Amino acid sequence: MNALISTALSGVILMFVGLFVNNKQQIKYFAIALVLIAFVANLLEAGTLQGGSSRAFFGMLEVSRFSILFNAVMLGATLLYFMLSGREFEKVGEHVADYFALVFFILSGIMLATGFSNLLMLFLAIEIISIPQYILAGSDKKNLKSNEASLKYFLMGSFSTGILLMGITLIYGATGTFNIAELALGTGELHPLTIGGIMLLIFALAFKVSAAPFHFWTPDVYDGSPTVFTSFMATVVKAGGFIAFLRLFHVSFTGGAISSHWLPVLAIIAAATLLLGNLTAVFQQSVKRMLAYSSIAQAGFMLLAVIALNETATQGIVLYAAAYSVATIGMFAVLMKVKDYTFEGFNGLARKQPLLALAATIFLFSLAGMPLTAGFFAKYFVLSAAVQQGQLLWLVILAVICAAISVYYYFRVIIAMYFKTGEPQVEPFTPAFKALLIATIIIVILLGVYPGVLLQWA
Amino acid sequence: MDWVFIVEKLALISGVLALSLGVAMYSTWGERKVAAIIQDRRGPNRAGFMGLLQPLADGGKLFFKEEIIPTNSHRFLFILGPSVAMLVACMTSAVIPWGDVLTIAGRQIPLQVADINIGILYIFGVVSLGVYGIMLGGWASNNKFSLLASVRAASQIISYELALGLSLIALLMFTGSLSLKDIVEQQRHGLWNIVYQPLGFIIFLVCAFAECNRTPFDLPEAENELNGGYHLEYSSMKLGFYLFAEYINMFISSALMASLYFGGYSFPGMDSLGLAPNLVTILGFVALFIKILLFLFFFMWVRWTIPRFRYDQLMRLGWNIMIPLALVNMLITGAIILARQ
Amino acid sequence: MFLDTELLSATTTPFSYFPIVLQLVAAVGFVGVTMVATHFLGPKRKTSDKLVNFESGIEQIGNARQPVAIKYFLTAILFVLFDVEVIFFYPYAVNFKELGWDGFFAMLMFVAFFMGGFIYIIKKGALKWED
Amino acid sequence: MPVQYYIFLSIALFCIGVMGVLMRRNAIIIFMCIELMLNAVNLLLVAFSKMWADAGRIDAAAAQIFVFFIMVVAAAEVAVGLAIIVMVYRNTHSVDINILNRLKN
Amino acid sequence: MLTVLLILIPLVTGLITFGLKGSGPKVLGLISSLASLAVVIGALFQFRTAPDALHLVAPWIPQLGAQFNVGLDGMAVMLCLLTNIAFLLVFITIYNRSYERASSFYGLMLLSQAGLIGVFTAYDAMLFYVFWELALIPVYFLCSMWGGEKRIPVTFKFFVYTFAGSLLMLVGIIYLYLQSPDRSFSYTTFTNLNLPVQEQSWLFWLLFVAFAIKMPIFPFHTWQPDTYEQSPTPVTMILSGVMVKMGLFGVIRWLLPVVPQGAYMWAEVAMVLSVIGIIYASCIAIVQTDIKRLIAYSSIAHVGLMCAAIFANNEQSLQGIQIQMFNHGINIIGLWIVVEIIQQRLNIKNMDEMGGIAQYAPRLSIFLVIIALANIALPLTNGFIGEFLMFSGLFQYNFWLMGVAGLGIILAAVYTLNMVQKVIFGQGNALTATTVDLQNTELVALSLIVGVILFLGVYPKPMLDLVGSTTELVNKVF
Repeated sequence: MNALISTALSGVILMFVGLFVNNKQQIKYFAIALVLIAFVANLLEAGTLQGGSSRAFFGMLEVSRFSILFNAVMLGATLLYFMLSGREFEKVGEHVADYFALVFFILSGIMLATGFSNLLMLFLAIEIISIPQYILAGSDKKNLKSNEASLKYFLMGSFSTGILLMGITLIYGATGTFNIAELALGTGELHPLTIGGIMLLIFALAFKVSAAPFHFWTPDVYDGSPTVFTSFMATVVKAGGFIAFLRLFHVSFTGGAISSHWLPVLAIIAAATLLLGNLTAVFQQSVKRMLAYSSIAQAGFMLLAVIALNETATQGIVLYAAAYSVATIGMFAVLMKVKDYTFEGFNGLARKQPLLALAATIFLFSLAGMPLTAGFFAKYFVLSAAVQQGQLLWLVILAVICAAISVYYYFRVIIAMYFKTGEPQVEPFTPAFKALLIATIIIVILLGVYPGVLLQWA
Repeated sequence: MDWVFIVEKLALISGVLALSLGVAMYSTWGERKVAAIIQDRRGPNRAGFMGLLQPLADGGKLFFKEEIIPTNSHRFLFILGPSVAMLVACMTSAVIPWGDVLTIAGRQIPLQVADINIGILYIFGVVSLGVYGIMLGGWASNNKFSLLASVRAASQIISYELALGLSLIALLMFTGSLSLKDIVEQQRHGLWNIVYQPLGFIIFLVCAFAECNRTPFDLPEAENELNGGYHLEYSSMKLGFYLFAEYINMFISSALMASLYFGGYSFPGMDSLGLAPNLVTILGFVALFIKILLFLFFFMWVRWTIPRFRYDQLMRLGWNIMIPLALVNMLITGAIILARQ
Repeated sequence: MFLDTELLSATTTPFSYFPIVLQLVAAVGFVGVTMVATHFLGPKRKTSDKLVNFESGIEQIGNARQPVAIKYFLTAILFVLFDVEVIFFYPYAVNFKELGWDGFFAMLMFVAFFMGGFIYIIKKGALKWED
Repeated sequence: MPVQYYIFLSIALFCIGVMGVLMRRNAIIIFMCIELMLNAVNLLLVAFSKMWADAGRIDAAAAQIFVFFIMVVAAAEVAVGLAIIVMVYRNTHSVDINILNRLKN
Repeated sequence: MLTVLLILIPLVTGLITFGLKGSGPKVLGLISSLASLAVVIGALFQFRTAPDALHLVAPWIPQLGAQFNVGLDGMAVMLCLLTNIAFLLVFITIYNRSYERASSFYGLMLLSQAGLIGVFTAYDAMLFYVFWELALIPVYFLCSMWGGEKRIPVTFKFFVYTFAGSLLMLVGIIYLYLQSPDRSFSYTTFTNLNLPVQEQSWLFWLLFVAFAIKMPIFPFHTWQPDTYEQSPTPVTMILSGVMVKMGLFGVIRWLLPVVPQGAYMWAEVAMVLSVIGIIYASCIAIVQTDIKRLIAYSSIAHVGLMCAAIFANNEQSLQGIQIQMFNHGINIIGLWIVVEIIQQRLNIKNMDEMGGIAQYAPRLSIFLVIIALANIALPLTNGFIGEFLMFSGLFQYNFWLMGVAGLGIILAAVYTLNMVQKVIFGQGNALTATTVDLQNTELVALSLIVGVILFLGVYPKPMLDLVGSTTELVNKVF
């Protein structure tokens, strides 16, 4: 609740701040302060929980330890994002405060997604997450690529919203309730409408989290959007989508009779996502596009958690969200300092900017799931959850093979940076940025060496 | 199916439509007479006594004029525009209670076409379709003036629709019903709503002017800058439809204002006259009609008194003044009602 | 749940709308007949000059259907946004007395957000016409 | 009227919307088809609400509230969507989504 | 405590080294490896007196049940000793070389040392996996940054191969973990699982592929010759001398005790693969003209023999393979040092261009001959006792298999002696005439190696004692 309210209010406040404050640096600091406030407010709520969770909005929102933890991860990632990439906001356009405000609105949608207990709230959460993104994608108004990304994202996004709504409606028609806990009770005999509804829900949510075969918008949108927003969309937002996915299925659609219907579908989607994401990423020439496809591939891994639906999976998704977000945000921060987004643009970076290269290497290690980086335990947990599930060993093996493939394209960047020679063009950066980069590296390694830091709260 | 019911409703509908058209026709006469009086002229006086046959002559002329559809225009939409405008104007009257119940041959006949529990929403719904008539006409003409006028009209109408909707909220707060019949009946047994809602009424009134494209908000037709605005290319009965629709809208908004704020068909002491119910009903209808005529006169009076607004003034009035005012009105009303409970 | 079936149990049935359908039929009939009638009644002496768009007597220049000022468009979008907010007031107003002060404060918050957006667009100059 | 009629009607509308989205190339038309989908859902929700109310569920009005929210969100989407389409139109003078393939290469 | 120190010394010095300049890295590297060697010798003594003190269990990820569980048994002590000797030798040998970006070079070397020690000491599967990868990554960077012409694709292939293998191992570990009653990764839990045969049989492959790639045995070996050829020689020494042992160690430590029945089921397949590898690699080695590739293939052959011996499943072979791990490490490092010296002097790899070096660099030639003889396991060299034990183990298992594997010995003699003949004997040429004989640091390194070769060849008992306990343990479970 606190997190939701504070992020939503922060968005409104920032919109107004933009009207009265012209100094873009100040706006950035203000936004950072607001995230901090939201972060603290969110944590403070943990102390007030009685009996594990509390409810708000007539029981339509449930705040639990888990949701608070996930919120904290998301807010923390956003904090990092603001600090690392906040200055890039200025380069996109004039309305810096509005961009920040939109990010806050997306955050409030995510806060809703972590705790919804009513399909209405799910719908609202997904939409609050989506709509600001359409704007952010198109924020570079004069750039045709940005325009196109925005339009494409908008059309695809609202289309999937329609599908989502139809799914919800069909389920309502069969069960007469929007409450996700009540839905779970009616799993004894399955109405055909329910099955249809679940399928539509899966398609819609797969759309939102860019799982294959509903992923085709992702690379174009990520590529076309201003890089600074791609960074946010590919990380925090995607994790938010997954938490909604996970929560819905975890609460409503578990159990033998019902899961036997959606499990194969979701498993195939996950397999397709893994394969397509990884194989296509191999052939990309631009690092930004590679990261877009890699985000699809990573979505495949996160889908494993959704399929597995057990204790390990929930822990895993927290860890995955954190690891993936931090590493990708960091990677994008490095990317934005390199003027040329092709792989060649990274040639010889290690000699010219050892710190940038080191940071990128660590982040890419984390994305590839190398041990001692956060990504390793993230992958470990989702794989573990999937193995635990019992029926999906083939998927796990596939995931592992895909992880090996992913090394190929992640290491292309590393190879370019360290083993090739070139004259990379790098934008200047401040000592503060340097310090933050180092801090991010430390976070990644800390989570990789000692994931208990995060898991002890889960 | 009850055939008598259908016949009864059809009769009522024809009556209402005929009334609307009749009033609209004579409003043109009234308009010219009022203008004449205000400008110290005679006004129409050739056709019949005091020019009373003038509207008939005008109507006949429109019927027999040549119909011109510019070659550049979109033919279908060009015809659709005025049709929509007229259709919408004819549809609004369906939920207005013209009077109480008449008892004929033991049948209770309410003088209202349809008593639905969302009457006000119905009116809003239908009225907001009215803008399509103007938009279609303006766009289909393929004339720069028309297009500009229609865009202006759309912008103006939707802007004032907001304030219009908001101003009614306060009224609904203490009527607790969206049915016009209920609202009128409540006023019959108590004070008229104008007593409680003076501010709301004023906002409603202003917005009604804007919605009907009446002076001082008649920018869509602003003849001296846009050559007649959105119906510049129209002739014959299509032009007539646009003009008629405007007058019908005026008539209906008058009826609406009378019903919402001035007791509709009720008048003070109507239940203590001791007359036959049917007679009371007829008296009530007369009372409503008088109120409507007064409003119509007011419309005309304003037209010949206040100059046209500039477009930015119009928009600023609508957005910056009317909307906040309506919100404030709503909050104050709410607080007072709750405090008195 | 905070809702009850009161909203649904109102007396209106689909049949209540039947007279409206009748009126629609009547109105469409009237409009249609009049349109057709005038089409046949009037004289037809068309010349190409007569069928050209009127531009104050000079020859037509270009097509009229060009993009209009973005301001109009902005107004339309703002209308859509604010109008749906207005819609929310209606159920509230109808149930206002039952909801009491709690409802009032909730609505006060809603109005605050409404005004927030409102002030924002005004400050942003979305409704500035004199530039 | 039986609820099935409403279901069939809504599903039909929904399918028309989906087909439109998949087959048309004009951004505005696609957009309208999406709106059609949403409205089909609205209709269906109201029908289901009535159905469950008749079946005695006391919270069946929730579905109608849902419709309200859909309308609001749809309005927000319309605002954003139209703005985007206008932006694209101003830059490319077209709303055909086929010409939007710069990102493919 | 000593165990942790073993890991910490290279780790910390490695990280420090990245920040050093000038001759700092090589001095620190040398100091660090000397210190490590001292510690491992200390551990050796402690292993004799109080082996339990070498174990350390600390909480790591309680949510997962993973612990920081390290310890040393006989085999591990031996391998740590090998590792530390190997690194010391490498550092000594290259002390006079200057590398571009030396700080990174030494830093990465030390990090890989830490990873290797970690692999050998981990008693927790998760920890084992982490170190397994940690040992790989620095080596990858070393090869790619300082390697030969085609280094980038070649080392990348190497990396992907091993990474894919270890990911499969990870799946296996996860599965085992989920089967464990107390949700832990600890070695004791894993060895007491007693899974059904069916599960063991596929788990075997999940784990075995990772180890097989690392060793490498046929048909997982294709990355190896290229990598050995393209890597900088110091790295090749580590790769062939120590890292190869990771795979063997993994099989003995983790595979056999954890899925004994699986191993039993597939033993023949594994052995046949190994033996095919021996013959195949030996045959290719014979026709090689590139000295580095020759040694690489020879390594495959030797490792194939060791792998076959593991699955022979008896005491002799297990003992044999363990001491052979050490000895093979020492021998092959010796060979690489010689190659490194020749290459540094002459900058050629093709043996046909060499010849007659004995005349110009007699000391070098003597060392090469001794090491080569050890490589073909002549009696009185260290290689003999190991191979003897392994063959006797294989003999007990299956005579024909032993026979075929024995063919490998003969082939080994052929190509090794052929190499010696081509390199140091025969006609000299203008190039080889310029060969400078051993210099002080090289002399130290090679003397050390030859000392070990001869000492263990004559008196292998300490080694056998050291590995006895492990053999017993494995035998008991297997």
